[in-house]
Amino acid sequence: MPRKRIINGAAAIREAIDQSMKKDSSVFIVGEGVPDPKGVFGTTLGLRKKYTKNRVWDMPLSENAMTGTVIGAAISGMKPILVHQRLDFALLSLDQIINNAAKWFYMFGGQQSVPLVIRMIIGHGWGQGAQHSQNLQALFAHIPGLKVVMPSQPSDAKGLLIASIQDPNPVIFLEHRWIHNATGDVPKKLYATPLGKANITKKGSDITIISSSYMALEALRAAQLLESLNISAEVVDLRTISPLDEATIIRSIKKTGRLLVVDSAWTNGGIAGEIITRVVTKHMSLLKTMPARIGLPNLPTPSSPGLTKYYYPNIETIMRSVCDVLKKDSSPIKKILAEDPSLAAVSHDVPNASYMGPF
Amino acid sequence: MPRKRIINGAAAIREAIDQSMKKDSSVFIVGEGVPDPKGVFGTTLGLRKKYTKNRVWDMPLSENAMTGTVIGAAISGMKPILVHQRLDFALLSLDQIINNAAKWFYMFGGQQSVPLVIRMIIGHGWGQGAQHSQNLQALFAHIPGLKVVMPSQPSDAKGLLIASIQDPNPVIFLEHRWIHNATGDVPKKLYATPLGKANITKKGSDITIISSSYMALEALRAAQLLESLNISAEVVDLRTISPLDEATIIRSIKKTGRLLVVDSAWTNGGIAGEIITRVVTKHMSLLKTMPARIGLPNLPTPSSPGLTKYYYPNIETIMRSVCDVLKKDSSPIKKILAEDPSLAAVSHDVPNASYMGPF
Amino acid sequence: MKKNMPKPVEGRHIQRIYKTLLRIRMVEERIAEIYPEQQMRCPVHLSIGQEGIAAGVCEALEMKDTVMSGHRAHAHYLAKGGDLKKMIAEIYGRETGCCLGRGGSMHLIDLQANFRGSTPIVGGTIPIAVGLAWAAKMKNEKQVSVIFLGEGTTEEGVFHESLNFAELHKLRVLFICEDNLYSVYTPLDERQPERSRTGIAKANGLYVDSGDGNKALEVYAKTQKALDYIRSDKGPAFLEFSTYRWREHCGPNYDNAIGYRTEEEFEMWKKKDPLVQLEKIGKFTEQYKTSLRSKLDTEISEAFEFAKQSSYPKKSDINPNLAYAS
Amino acid sequence: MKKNMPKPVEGRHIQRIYKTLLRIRMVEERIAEIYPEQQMRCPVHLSIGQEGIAAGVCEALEMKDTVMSGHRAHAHYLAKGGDLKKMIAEIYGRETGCCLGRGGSMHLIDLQANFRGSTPIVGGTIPIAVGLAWAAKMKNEKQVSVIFLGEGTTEEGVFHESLNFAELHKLRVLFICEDNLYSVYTPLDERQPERSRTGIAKANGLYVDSGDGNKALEVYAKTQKALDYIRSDKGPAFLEFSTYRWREHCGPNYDNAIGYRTEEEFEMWKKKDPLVQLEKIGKFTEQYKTSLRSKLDTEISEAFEFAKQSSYPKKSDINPNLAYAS
Ligand SMILES: Cc1ncc(C[n+]2csc(CCOP(=O)(O)OP(=O)(O)O)c2C)c(N)n1
Ligand SMILES: Cc1ncc(C[n+]2csc(CCOP(=O)(O)OP(=O)(O)O)c2C)c(N)n1
Ligand SMILES: [Mg+2]
Ligand SMILES: [Mg+2]
Repeated sequence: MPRKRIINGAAAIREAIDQSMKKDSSVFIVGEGVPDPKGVFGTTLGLRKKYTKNRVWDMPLSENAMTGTVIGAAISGMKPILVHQRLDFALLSLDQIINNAAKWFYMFGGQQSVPLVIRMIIGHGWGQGAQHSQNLQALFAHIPGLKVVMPSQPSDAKGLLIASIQDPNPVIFLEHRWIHNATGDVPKKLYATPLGKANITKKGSDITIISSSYMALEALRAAQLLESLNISAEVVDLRTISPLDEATIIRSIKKTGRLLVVDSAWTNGGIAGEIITRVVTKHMSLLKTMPARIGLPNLPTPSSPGLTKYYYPNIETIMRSVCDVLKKDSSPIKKILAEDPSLAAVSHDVPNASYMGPF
Repeated sequence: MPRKRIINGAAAIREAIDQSMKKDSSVFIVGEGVPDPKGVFGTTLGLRKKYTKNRVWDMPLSENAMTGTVIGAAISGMKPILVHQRLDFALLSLDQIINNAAKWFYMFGGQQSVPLVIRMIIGHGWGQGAQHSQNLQALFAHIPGLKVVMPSQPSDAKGLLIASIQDPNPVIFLEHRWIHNATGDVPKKLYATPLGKANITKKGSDITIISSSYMALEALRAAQLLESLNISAEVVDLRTISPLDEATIIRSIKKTGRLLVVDSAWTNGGIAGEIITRVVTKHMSLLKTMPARIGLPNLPTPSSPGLTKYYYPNIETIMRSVCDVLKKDSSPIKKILAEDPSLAAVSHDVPNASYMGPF
Repeated sequence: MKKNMPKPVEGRHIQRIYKTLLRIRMVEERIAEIYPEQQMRCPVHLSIGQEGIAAGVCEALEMKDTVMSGHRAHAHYLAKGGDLKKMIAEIYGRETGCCLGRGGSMHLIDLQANFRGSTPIVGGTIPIAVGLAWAAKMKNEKQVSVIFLGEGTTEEGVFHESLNFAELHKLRVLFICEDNLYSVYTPLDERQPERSRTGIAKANGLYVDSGDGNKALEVYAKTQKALDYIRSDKGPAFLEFSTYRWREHCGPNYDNAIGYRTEEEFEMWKKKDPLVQLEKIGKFTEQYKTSLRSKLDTEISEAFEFAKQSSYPKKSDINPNLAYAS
Repeated sequence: MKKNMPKPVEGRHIQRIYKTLLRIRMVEERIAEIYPEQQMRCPVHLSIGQEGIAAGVCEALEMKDTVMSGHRAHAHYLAKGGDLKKMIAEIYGRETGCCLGRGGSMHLIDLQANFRGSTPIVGGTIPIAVGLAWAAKMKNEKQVSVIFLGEGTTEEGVFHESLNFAELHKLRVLFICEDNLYSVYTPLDERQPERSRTGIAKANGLYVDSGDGNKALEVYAKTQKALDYIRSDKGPAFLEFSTYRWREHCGPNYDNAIGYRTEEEFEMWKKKDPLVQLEKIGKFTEQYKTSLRSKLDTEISEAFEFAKQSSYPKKSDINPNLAYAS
């Protein structure tokens, strides 16, 4: 067996960009702070030096126009990557994303595709508050013409980003801040992980947990811990929320007969509802019990750690929900969590114990 | 019984604004073309003359800034009504709507509410195409802090708009172009129809059809025609899609055991999925058959009447879906429709036979 | 000779500009005439009265230069050499249209002619046109990207963001602003203070100029000067030309009667008809004019015939997979 | 005496500006000092080095005038008279904070002081501040609405839309732009061409002026002149002041070492410390300075103590109903 190469999500993303730029001279990257010393959480470090100013661009604080300019570049045969350090900033550019990028291909009769990747950082932690932490994947997934990718594992972050760059369509690539810190084995070579294919990260037979991005990591941990309660949960990491991999979802539910969807966004009108609806409008009889969903309470994100503690779903919430769906006693959960050494030290509002703020 | 006063939706909306401005001097209205001779499809005609320039404003083509300015006016104790002749234009202002209007109240500790109504025209017809006809209610309904209203009947258009103006929160008031042309009995006095309460426009026992805005009118027509097939459909007109009137929905399904949701938007990630999810995650056992939904195909809106004919759901689509859910033979539908004189003459892409384009 | 006076425009350019202008006029008048048949089932924004700008600007362009536009795009599309048949078929919603019938009048495109697209969200194509120039710079290509916009469009933030970015990287962008005094029915004084839009572009560092949009030769000459500047990589340019829309904002009719502008104002502008002005300067013979008109008439009739004979797109075009390239 | 030279600032204003400036400096230095304790668990954008602008501008304001700001708002909040305890408690995420702990450092508000709110979406509060002035006009109120913004923020379209609208209706808006050369770590030359932002505001018709933001008295004097103009309803004004942020964009540390700017540049600006410059002009006695510092020190300690003693908000604050007013 080859030696494993353990790197974190940020390094994996950096590598995906680096290798894509190396391979294809039409790829370029632009965003506020892309060439700066912090390099967008480390994901763009060193790129300007390697690929020069002509392919690695900083930009004015003009989200809407810059989205238009990369569309213009994309229909000129380039493959732009546009980066927003927070999804929230991209709300200024929804006109260009929804009215133009998503529709250009169809509305002009399929003559010009828009091979564009827009990376947006989502997530939570460290008191970012209402305007710096939104998880608006549902909004993008509702728009025909866009693809929406939400990786969890570093290896997927790399492979899916490469696939997104190669895809001829506009792809919204959502990176939860905490997947930048997650580590895993990442192959060194350039490889594309196909969009639209979910990944079963843990096999199980009692319940299907569907999730994506950082919540897929939490779901996996929860599922592992549930083993000690003799619960066998299957974890489906969606990877892409548009298009959805309905086949994998249905196959899993056929096996388990139970469904919990875990999302990082507001529950109301979120992607979890879409998944549940796809199941019940086509295969309701597969379900032995009522499906369930977990997401954020329908409330703007507060800043105080005293509040975020109760705002974000976590391993415990997921475990409890699984028990609810299975009508199992959830009282042992507290103890299981208390005894797990890996969960101790870390505060709920940081990705790991070494995190010091303030971004 | 008092004599009926039959007016159309546009006149009802105009009256709601007029009476609100008369009653409350803090109400003002602004939008591109508000004081012009067409008066936003007739809904603002004559207002400037009556209430002067200081309360009836035209505006620059600056959707984002103007949304900010009305937020500023709202936190100054005014009650602004901002109008967009197409929802599509409001995509330029989603930053202000989502980041500021929706969150201001909670994120500043509940000190300042934002009593703001943003009217947006949605709809279809006459080759408007991809950028002039979007029905993005799901997008707004996903955002905590916003209310989303979608009237169908003229009397509701009036009552709900008055309630929206009086509401201390930002309300997205979506007017399907064709409800402007729909006529009905509208009381003359000023009255508020409470937000968040659905309306059962037809009682029935076999199936619940949930809908809103123009599709609620279509659903009602479909339900009436289905009587001749001995199908008794109950039609729930949501009126408000955020907050949703879950109680009325559940009460109806308790009675019928079957559910069809009809929406005017893209199916994927649409509000129909949210409604179905609310039902199946809490009351799945009420359903005797699989729930169903109707919406637009997940595709940008084409312009050609040769295509829109197949793009938009209509009375026939709804009738067929009902038959599907009930596992009834749908073959008589063609004949029923062919024989209905009210459906003859009108082309599918205009609200009525007198419509001449080009807006 | 007055200082800075542009050198006189050569005859062959005058003739070509005239042809272009007349052709646009005749096409749009035909649209207006036939629109009431209700077979062009989409909004149409005619540029009758404003064609001098499209004709003058595009005469100064090279084939490789690109053009983009907004809702009022017929003139720009035709002046850049867009296919007439495909445009009319598009307005008729037919499968032979330039967008296969998916776009209608507000979405025109002809890649052969380097007319790279027009869309009706005000300001929406401005940054895209800037992006074309940015990509050209990255690829070391030399074409100029022209974007047509109305004076109302300069109220959109994205216009200002685009000026900044185009100047920042000295991109080969030519902004052409057509000031027809109105945005729909709203006059300038409800939308903008006393400000000159050229002043704003200039404050951003752009080359600016302005002129009479109803004098097509002036437009041509000023565009040429701006193009010289742009082609020497000194940076983008912004030109504004005053003009007037004769018919209603959207649709085929005259609408002076509805009250947002006066009949006098309209008549005043009509006297400045860019076509008539050019005919005077061109001193074309009656015979030339008649034969040109008749040739164009035939071409236009054929285009309408082509459109009407074409089929509607097939039902299979309503297929979610078509939203994505593969 | 030189023409146009502003009349000398009176002593009591100098003293008040000094107090304000020193207080902001000491508060922010305390934040920087204690931040590593990791009890202020939210991003903080310190304005150390830039306080002269906040202090100078706000001294010229009346109580009824309103102020809004963006991500770097501590100085503006304090200079306008925002409650110190509530600000520190907010940064600590406590229920006694000015937003009940829901906002953190990037959301400050004190309605008593007419500090009407700050939010961290760049440019987001600009049109809201314009809206305050618009509402004032509709209600025939006379206060001025001040909006603080960074030079980077002028790249956002909404800034330009706001200039246009404010001038269109001659609203009582004062735009204060703090030019500290950077947006996060990005220098101006990657974001803007050679352009003066005052030039852009002027092209929109606004009263404009610019000056040295590290000279608080100059800021005060220029603000007064601009306010005279605004208060006579001639229209809005845009002032730009140059300055420099000493510490990292976000957070408590110095960051010259990371490579986006030089130590020399930093040292050069540090020599222009607005506090030191004002101390020289004010010729305050050592005794006065010491006693003021000690008074402020006590006040600040009390504020931090207050914050630390306060409780976190209750779990019941996570309630979807709270998203709506009733
Ligand atoms: C973002 C946006 N806002 C509003 C509209 C509605 N609209 C269509 S054309 C138009 C007028 C634009 O005025 P101008 O730029 O001067 O062009 P003109 O019509 O005069 O040629 C408006 C407001 C739109 N299409 N897009
Ligand atoms: C719309 C938006 N884009 C980007 C950001 C990220 N951001 C936060 S502060 C900042 C710098 C703004 O620069 P400037 O206006 O000069 O203010 P300064 O930080 O220098 O005081 C940026 C880019 C943001 N908060 N909002
Ligand atoms: Mg115009
Ligand atoms: Mg700055």
